[in-house]
Amino acid sequence: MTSRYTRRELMVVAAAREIRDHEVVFVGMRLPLLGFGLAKATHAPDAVGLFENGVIRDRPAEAFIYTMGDPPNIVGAVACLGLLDVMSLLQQGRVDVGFIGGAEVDPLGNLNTTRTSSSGALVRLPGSGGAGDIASLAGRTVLIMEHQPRRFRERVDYVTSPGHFPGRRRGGPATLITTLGVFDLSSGRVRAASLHPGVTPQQVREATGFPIAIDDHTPATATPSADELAYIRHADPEGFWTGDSMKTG
Amino acid sequence: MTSRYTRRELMVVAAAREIRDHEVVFVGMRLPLLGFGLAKATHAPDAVGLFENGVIRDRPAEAFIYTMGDPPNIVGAVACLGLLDVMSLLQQGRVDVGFIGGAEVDPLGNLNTTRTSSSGALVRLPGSGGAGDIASLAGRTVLIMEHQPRRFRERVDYVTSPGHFPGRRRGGPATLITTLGVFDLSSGRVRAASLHPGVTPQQVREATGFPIAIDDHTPATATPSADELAYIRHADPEGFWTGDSMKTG
Amino acid sequence: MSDKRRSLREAIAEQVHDGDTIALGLALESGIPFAAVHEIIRQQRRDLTLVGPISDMAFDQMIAAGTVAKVIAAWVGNVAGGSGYGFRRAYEQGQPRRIVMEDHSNFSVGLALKAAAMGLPFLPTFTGLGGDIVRGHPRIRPVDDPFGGPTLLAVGALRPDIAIVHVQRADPQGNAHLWGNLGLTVEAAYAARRTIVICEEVVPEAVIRSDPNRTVIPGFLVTALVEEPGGALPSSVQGYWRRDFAPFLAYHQLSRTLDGFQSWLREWVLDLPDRPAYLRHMGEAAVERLRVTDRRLAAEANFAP
Amino acid sequence: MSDKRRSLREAIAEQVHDGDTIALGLALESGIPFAAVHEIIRQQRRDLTLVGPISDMAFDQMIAAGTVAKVIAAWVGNVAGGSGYGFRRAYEQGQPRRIVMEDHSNFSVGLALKAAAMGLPFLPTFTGLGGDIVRGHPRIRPVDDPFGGPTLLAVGALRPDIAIVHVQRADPQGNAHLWGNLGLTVEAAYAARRTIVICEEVVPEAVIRSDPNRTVIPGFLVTALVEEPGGALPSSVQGYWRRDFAPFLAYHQLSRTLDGFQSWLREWVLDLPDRPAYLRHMGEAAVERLRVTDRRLAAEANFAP
Repeated sequence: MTSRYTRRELMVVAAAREIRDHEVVFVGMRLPLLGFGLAKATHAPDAVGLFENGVIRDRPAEAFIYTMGDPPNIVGAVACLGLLDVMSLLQQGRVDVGFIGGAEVDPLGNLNTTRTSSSGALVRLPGSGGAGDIASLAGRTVLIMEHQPRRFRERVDYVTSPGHFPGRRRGGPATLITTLGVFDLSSGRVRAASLHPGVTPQQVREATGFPIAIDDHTPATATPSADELAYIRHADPEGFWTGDSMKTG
Repeated sequence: MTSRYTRRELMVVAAAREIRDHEVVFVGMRLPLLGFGLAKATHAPDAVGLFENGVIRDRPAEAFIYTMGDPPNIVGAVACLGLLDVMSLLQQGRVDVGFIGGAEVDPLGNLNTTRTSSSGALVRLPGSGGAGDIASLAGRTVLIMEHQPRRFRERVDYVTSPGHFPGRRRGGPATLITTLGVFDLSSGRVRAASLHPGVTPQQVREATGFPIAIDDHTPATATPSADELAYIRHADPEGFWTGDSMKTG
Repeated sequence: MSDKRRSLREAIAEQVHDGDTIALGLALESGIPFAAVHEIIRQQRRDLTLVGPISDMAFDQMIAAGTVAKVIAAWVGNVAGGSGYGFRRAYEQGQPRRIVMEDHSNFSVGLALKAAAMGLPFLPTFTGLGGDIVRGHPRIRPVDDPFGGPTLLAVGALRPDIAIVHVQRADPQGNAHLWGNLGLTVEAAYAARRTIVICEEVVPEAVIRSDPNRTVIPGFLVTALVEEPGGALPSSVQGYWRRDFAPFLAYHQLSRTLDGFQSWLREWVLDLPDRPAYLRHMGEAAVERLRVTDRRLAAEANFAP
Repeated sequence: MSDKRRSLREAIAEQVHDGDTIALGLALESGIPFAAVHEIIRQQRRDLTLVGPISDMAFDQMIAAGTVAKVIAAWVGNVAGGSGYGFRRAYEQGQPRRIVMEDHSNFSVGLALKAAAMGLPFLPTFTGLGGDIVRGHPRIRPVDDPFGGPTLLAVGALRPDIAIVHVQRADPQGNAHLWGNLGLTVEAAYAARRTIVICEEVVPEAVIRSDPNRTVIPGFLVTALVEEPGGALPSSVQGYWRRDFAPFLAYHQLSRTLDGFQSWLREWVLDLPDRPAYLRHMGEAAVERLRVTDRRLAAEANFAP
């Protein structure tokens, strides 16, 4: 039996499944951080996590953290280096997979977190942070997005985190995890790998600002096990990141 | 009155006088290290010393050290960084003066510590270490040499540590301290600034493998004060570096 | 040795000038020198260029206060809330003034500082290729690999006039111990013409010299030393202060409007003379809730020769 | 987590192969992994390329023992005595075999390792301009400054097959604490395809995690961990072992002749199975004279959140 879960809990489980054992993971905050912890607790006990501020951990922080710089994220770290040290390891090819998100995505997996005029007026977004570096240099990237038409665009206004492009040295977007499904980007096209339980192809097409391949046999995203949910709710007890009005399943 | 002293003690005093207060000094071992300590103890209390292994000190080690890596050189250091950190500060122009020595020198202040055939057969020397970096990047360099004809050559066989050359960005040899005298190299020519007490211009010319300007009014190198000798003998009690058969003065 | 201690007011007055390029917020979310940020606003500096990786709320406050002409950063906003409304108003509407934005990634802004720290005109990198950040970038140009490999990008050196860093402790000459997050603190201190070190406590030199590997900034690079406990709040300082989340969220709400920002500015900056007054305004109970009293000490390291 | 502990014999047998490029002696005069050097000689590796800044006596021993085809270094000799006679015989007379020398300065060999550590084909520098080291150098070429400044030198990346480093302590996964001299230890461990960490003691992971800023090599870069107390003797290890000067001077004297070297080699390497036997051969009194028993502890650093 599976207990009730939120879309975001489902996304955390999908994120965790993108991490293989012994991999070196460039970890973001929020859902990817929970996904890393879940992977460590289940199928990837020997995965190692890097944070762009220089922290290297082989297990999640003991306490809930709101930012990667929070003191509990330093306590119990295996190393606390400089930003350029972890970026050097990333550029060297020592990082297998990195997680990034954005305000807009296009079919090539380009992410925009810099500026957009999609809603008419110019809106300035915070910028790249480390996302552009992870997109450029990681062995592969996993994108995590809210699935909304204005965010899924034929071409993003600004490529903050490059997706697939001719002459890319390494990596590129492998998987896109959204509030509606999991999509394969590895071919440079967006192909539905699974839709979350209760989500129809029609819903996805309406929520996507570009044509998207969803074949009829697209499976449903595997639902969280009781153990997976138990881990997530232990790690995010208030549902700060995984809370969601839309209960499903 | 001045007590008896050795040529090397005289050279240490001359080295110390090359260091001005508040300067950042790239310190070598042996005589320059003693010179740094003497300068700190006398006219340059705020000088700071960098070592190529990454150690930064604002006073000499408490115990006698044979190499800059000896544990007493770390104890009481203000910082112990990486080799590239101190080299970066050197390349940035944060180092005012550096001390280097060599097996051979020429009138441009080029030093050779790599290989020579001066004595006929090829002789391989240890190499640059950090000397080539100090010669290239310090604000000015002070050279310390045994004054012998085979070491003072019209042109060195190999330029390990570059002296004056066209297009030099910064610095270059300022002073040459030898067992016979102190010489000004700042003009790109060798001019006697002082001869050690009892040394004649004739002796110097015979010991120098190239023409050298020694004007008749060249003063005698200032002799060590009792306090200076006291410091040196405290720092090098066995005369490991400053011992010398030829007593003078 | 010369004693570099100054009050924060003196240090900012002496060392931060209109038009200066200032690096701060270098350890990312922790150790942000908010006390210095507020003092710079009180002293009404103008036309500053701000440099940092992710600035959290500090850059937004300085921009909204009208002190900033240009920002060189990878991310400008409020980590707790996302958007920085002061930054957006300046960038989108020129309120209170137009600002120029030089966009970077964390790696590229770090390499710009590192190049200056190494005394180089540039450092090469592969980051950013294929994206828009590097397209037409004033500080990033293609560079060939002289060994015949693929073309890289050269990130030009960025030398701040001044770096302002917050550390746990330093001796009177400014030899500084920092632990926990480092971020780009070291690179910026090496690169900058002047460095203000703000510390939780000034300690006897013997404390610093007992652990020279912990000295991330040698004193000869430091031009002023300020003892200002709690000077980084509401950001955290490992072993000294927890992160105070409420002010980040409160600022995020208030700063949605210019009026809201002005009321925040009056209450927390303009109407307070200095950081001790800021801490009193927080209230002793609030301050004590944030002060770290537990001890999780680093394992012994013996330096005996 | 996987336990990476091996005996030194196993680690060398598994990870060091004929023809490998090996970086060692990276902290300069301290922490030289002599136990590993002697084990490599005992296991008769051949055609090695040695990489390091100033190698002190270690490179000379490996060269004289015939294990080395090429040396990439800034200085090869014996810091106590000057010339390395084994190096000279090989370079000048091809005894016991010819070696190729790639001369560097400390900075340029460091930049070569740093470039590989950063995943770059080269790093630019101004060091060496006007000198003979860089003239016709296989790894150093001119590079233009794309921002219009003067031409620099590009030092090409050097990626060792293996780095061998000696540290004070590490946990079973190889997360390594090192203090005192660092030299190029970090750059080499990042750059190398494989890294053997040799430590004075394997400690519980809690010890390492209590001070993550002291972890200079994260365990995921470490391919083998060897607990070998005294494995760096006669070089020093801060807080554990003093430098033993006599063996450097004795080797300097003996190695003047090939016979002298052979007698040294038999006595201190070939006739001893391992490092514990080496320490026994030194004699307990000699070993105890070198062991650091005083304590000069690093000042407390509190990591409590």
